[in-house]
Amino acid sequence: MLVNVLFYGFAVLAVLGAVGLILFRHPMNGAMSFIVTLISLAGLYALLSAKLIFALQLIVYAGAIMSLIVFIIMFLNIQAEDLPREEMKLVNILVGVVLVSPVALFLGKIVNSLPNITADLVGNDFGGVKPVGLVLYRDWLVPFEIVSILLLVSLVGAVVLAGKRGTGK
Amino acid sequence: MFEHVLSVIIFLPILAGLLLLASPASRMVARSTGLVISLATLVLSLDLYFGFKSTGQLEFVEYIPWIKSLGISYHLGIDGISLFILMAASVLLPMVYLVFRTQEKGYYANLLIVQGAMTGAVCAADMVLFYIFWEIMLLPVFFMLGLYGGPKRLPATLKITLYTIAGSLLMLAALIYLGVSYHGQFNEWNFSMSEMARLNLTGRVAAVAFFGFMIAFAIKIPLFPFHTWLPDAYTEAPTAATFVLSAIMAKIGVYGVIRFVVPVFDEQFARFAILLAYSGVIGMLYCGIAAITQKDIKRMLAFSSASHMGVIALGVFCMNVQALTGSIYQIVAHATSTGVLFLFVGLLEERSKTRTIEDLGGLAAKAPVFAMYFGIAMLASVGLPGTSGFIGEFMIILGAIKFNVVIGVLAGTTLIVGVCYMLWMFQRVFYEKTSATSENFKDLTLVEGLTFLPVILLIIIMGIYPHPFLSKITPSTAMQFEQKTPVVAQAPVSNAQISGLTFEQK
Amino acid sequence: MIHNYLFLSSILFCLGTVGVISRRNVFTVFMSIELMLNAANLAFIAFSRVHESMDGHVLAMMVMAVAAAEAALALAVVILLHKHKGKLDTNVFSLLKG
Amino acid sequence: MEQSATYLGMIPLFPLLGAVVIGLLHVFTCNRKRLPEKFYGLLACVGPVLSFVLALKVFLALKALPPESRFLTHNAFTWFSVGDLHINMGFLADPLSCLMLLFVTLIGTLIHVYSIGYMGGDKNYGKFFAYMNLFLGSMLVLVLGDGPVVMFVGWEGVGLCSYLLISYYSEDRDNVLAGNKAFIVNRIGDLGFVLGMAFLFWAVGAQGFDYLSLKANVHMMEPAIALTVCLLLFVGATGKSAQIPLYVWLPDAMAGPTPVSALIHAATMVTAGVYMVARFSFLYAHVELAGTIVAWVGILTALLAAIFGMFQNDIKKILAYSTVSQLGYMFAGVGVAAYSAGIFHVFTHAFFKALLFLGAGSVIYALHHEQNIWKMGGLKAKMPKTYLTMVIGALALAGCPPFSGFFSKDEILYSALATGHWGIWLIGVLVAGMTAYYTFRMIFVVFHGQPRDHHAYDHAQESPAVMTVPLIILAVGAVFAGFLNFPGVLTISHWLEPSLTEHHHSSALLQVIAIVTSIAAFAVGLKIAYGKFGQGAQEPAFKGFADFAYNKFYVDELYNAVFVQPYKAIGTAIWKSIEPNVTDSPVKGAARLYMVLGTAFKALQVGYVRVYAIYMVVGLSLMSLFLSQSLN
Repeated sequence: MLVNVLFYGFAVLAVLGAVGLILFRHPMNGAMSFIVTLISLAGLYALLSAKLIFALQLIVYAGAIMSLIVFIIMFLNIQAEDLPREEMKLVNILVGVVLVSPVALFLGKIVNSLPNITADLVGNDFGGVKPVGLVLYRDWLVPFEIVSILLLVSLVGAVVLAGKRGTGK
Repeated sequence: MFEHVLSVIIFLPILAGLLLLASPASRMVARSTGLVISLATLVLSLDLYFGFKSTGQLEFVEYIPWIKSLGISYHLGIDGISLFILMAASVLLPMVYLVFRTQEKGYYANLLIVQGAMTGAVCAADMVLFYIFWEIMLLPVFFMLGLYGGPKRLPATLKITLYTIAGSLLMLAALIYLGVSYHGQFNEWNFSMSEMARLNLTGRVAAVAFFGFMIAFAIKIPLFPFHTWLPDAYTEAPTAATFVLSAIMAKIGVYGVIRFVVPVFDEQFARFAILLAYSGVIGMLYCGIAAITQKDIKRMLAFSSASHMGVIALGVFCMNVQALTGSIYQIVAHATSTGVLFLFVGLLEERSKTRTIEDLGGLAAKAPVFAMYFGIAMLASVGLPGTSGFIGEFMIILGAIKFNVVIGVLAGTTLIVGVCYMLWMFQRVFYEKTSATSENFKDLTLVEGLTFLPVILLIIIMGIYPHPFLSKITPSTAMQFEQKTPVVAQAPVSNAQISGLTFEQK
Repeated sequence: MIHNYLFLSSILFCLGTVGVISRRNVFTVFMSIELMLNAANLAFIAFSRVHESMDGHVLAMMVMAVAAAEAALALAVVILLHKHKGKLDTNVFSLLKG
Repeated sequence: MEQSATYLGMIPLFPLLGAVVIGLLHVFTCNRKRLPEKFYGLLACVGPVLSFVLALKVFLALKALPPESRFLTHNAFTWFSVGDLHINMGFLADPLSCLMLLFVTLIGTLIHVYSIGYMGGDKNYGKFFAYMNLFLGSMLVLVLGDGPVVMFVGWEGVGLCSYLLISYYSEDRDNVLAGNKAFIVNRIGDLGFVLGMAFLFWAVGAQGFDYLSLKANVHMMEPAIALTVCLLLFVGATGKSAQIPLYVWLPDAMAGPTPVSALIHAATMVTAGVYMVARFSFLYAHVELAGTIVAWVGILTALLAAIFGMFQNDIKKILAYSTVSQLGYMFAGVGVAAYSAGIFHVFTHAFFKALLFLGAGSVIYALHHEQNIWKMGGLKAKMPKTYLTMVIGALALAGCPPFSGFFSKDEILYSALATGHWGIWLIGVLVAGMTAYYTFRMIFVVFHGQPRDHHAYDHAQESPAVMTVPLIILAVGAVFAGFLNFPGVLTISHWLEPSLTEHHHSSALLQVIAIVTSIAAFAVGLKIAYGKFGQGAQEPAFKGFADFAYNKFYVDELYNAVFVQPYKAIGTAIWKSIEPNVTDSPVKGAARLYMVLGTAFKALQVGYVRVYAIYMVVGLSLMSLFLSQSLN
């Protein structure tokens, strides 16, 4: 069963990437690890027959957003002493896991209570550019427009914030 | 008489007040607007009064469904009980505009709003509507006290707000409980007061809800031991706010008890009436005794007002028609006497710049008309026969004796307690030698004299010929007892047996 | 099986939460939030597959757009922070203390 | 069979209207141009005179009726009516109220005339007459009221007027304090009255709450309730008529102008209590114990007041205590169920006590408001008319036959004896002797002997006719009023019979004993007084018991310490400690609770965003834990 093998492979990679993200001290390592997660997720999207999202995940997320982050990390030229000293990192993470475990348990229970169906690949046009585009522009036009405004606003905001000259220092 | 006269009486002042607040009107304009609006309301209410047929049922009913899914409606109507509180508000409030001429715009605007809200609370026949007006009523007082009050106004404002908000929350909770129980028993939503009376409430939760209502009203009345906001608020509030609080708003608390608590919680009421009656009597004695040590004439009147309210509330708790009717009559009498006394003290303060009893003296020689008016209002307040105060007090004592002998005797002491502090004050302020501060005291002007004249005449007419007024009240009060005979009739007997004396009719 | 996708989504979401609350590095916190968004996206796509409707896809796109906007702003803030304080510690933001 | 008479309502209306008119005129002119005194004086006399004329008409109308149906009623309007309680503003004239009516209006008129002279030159002339007219109106309401509630209107009304008139010279704090005392003490009595009415109403009032209905239904009352009602009503009477323990206000009430003392505090208002007990004779006759208590309180008051009266220096105080003492006699009379004797004493007392007060007023007027008898002396020559009339009054008061006081007092003592109340009779005889003593002590000191204050003596002169004519009329009354009830003839007793519930006793032996002892007591008292003061005497220094009595046994001080001070102390305690610390504590507690909670929560607000995120997650986990339970 190629599909199952692929799923478990991507799943393990995604989890490992996420664990790496929260464990690595240097953000650069974390970012690299996170990219692994994102790419594995793209693969999972493909397994779910979401062709367009698969592409977008690779291009926008793994491509654009992560390169922006990596760019900023490098731009700031972070040295080891710039990083916060987190002596208790592992303990913190353990405490975090304990705190979050009920949430995980709860989510698991919810999932269990849902009907389980097979997730075979769907043929025809499901998840293609054209059908998704039709849904987007027919049923989701207003939210789409609002998101465009949001992007514009964040663009302006980013320029304003980052464009500020340092005050003296 | 047109159909929506009650709505007009309610919303005309509210809208005018809001408009005034929004507009950049000058003081003069604000005062004359207030005067015109309140006089218009007075004319409408007089029309209402003479059109009132005293059937005992609600009259001038307006019914418009509002929130249908919850059975809430815009339902107005008045009966003999509410009519008189409405009339007191309409008759007394125009005086404020005539007598106090130099106040801020907001002062007059708030006064208009509070007038409308109070009328609304009195006319509402739907519990939710009542609650809304009840809350609106508090806001203008809050602003008047906080903005235009005396030097210690902020703590007083805080105190009254804490108290009344706490009471309102309890009432809201109890109100929701009632709605839910109604839905449980009749499988539909309804908040109409007359429908609520059909509820059959028993058990511990009902008792808690009963106290939810009772405490909310007890705070407003105020009943001992919920009275501590009163001296501060009455003393610090500007005259008009004190007047509104004492003359009308406190009465709406009593009205609430008669309208909500008695019909809806008949069983709990019969059970706890003795407790409440003691609370009323103790409050009367407590505040009456505290009044005698006051140095500030306004604070003394505040305590006196609380003392009288204890008696008025007692009349409601005695569960017989004489006491209840007396109570309602006393509501009007008290509004005319103590309310007017507060206005007089406001005048006194405006003229002599002091309220300290020690600083005043010999006013009777300087201002005979003022002294005469003040004296008549004071005598009405101590319940002298021939003035309005006697009839109500007499009937309350009569009813209290039937309810429970101990309470009746204690209630009777109001005759003595009131006279002690009033005479003491009258002696120091109006008699004795003229003091330095009152050397240049001016008597009432012609306008002021004529403004107060109707009320002073009313005090005397209500004392000498109360029958026309009572004949409008009694059908409604008698109704209160016709429906509930089984429960109400039982309680007094058991109370009377405790004290070893019974007065059952043969 | 669809349950597996949803379990994975839950695990990733929880890992993201752990990252947010246990790390002090601004970048790591920020990327943990991105991780939570991605976990949500995975759930969207999975449910979309269950119902064979493409609304979930649209929502995933929206989330991506929001993530992009967020990234732009958050990174601008990080730059500012670094400029002013020279640090990448979330504990530097303590203006909320009364 | 009911006889309706509209003019009954007009009797009190005339003086009341007069009061309103005079009062308004005064109020609006007193600080501008004053109206002439004559105008006020004439206006003030119109009301009383008209009332007197109507009272005569009532008398004639009643006389024309057969004795058993001698009553007139008038229902002016329904006063108030709630449930079973129906009160009409109704008036009732029967022989009892007619008698009261006649002498109240007659003496009222005379005193109004007298006041025109006495109050001359006073700046509040109008106010005085307004109050006097108001008083007369209230008194007539009291007398004519057809039920206890209407009577209570008059009852409180006269109390108010008494307060206003005692405080009349209001610039002096003591006068106002005396007024306050009178009003408050009266109010204590009124509490008893109101409670008594309430009990009475719930017992038998439902069938009608006027005297005629009550009288018809009184047999339905349980004895315990009837006794309670009687005693409570009597508390009202002790307040108004100055009996133990509420007599303390009356001596202080002499602070008012002398005509006021004569009209209100001697002749009319203070006898209202006796009138009330007589009015309720149907009730008191029903419960013997109540009557006995009334009689003993009355006779003890008579004794106490007589003791005080023997050691006073102020001429008005002497008369005041003698009034209290005589009121005690009247209560002893009505207490032993001799209602007509009590009322008869009210009637004669009104004449001779008003006469004595007006005479004293005449003396005081002549001496420019000097009231101490030890500053007077030898005025016999200067003021012959006053002297003569006052001696007549004194003889009547002391019970010298054949003056009026003798007959009425003797009637009471005889009734006490006839009903077997030996103790009351003995004390009564003793008090009669003391009365003779202190009355003539006053007469001798004031009019006989040598002048003690020559300056005052030189300026003294007889008062004007407007004052002496009423004195003479009253003196005539004081002499002859007694013959109206001559022993064995009993005109007044028979006249009163339809109104009262009483039995007449006839025992010639006891009658003779009573007369002889009374005369002996008078003679002894007079002789002692003559021996001590007849030839002129100097002011004695009071020592021992006399000092104790001069200070009225320190009863005022006792009341002050037992009632007034604790009352004030409780007030202060409430205001200073209970109010801020106890009853206000919920509000303060609420405020403090919020402060404590606020401090506690402040510790949690560390300011690190991450920590807030942790709180969120904690909340989320807790919610998850809770919600997981509903899922399996």
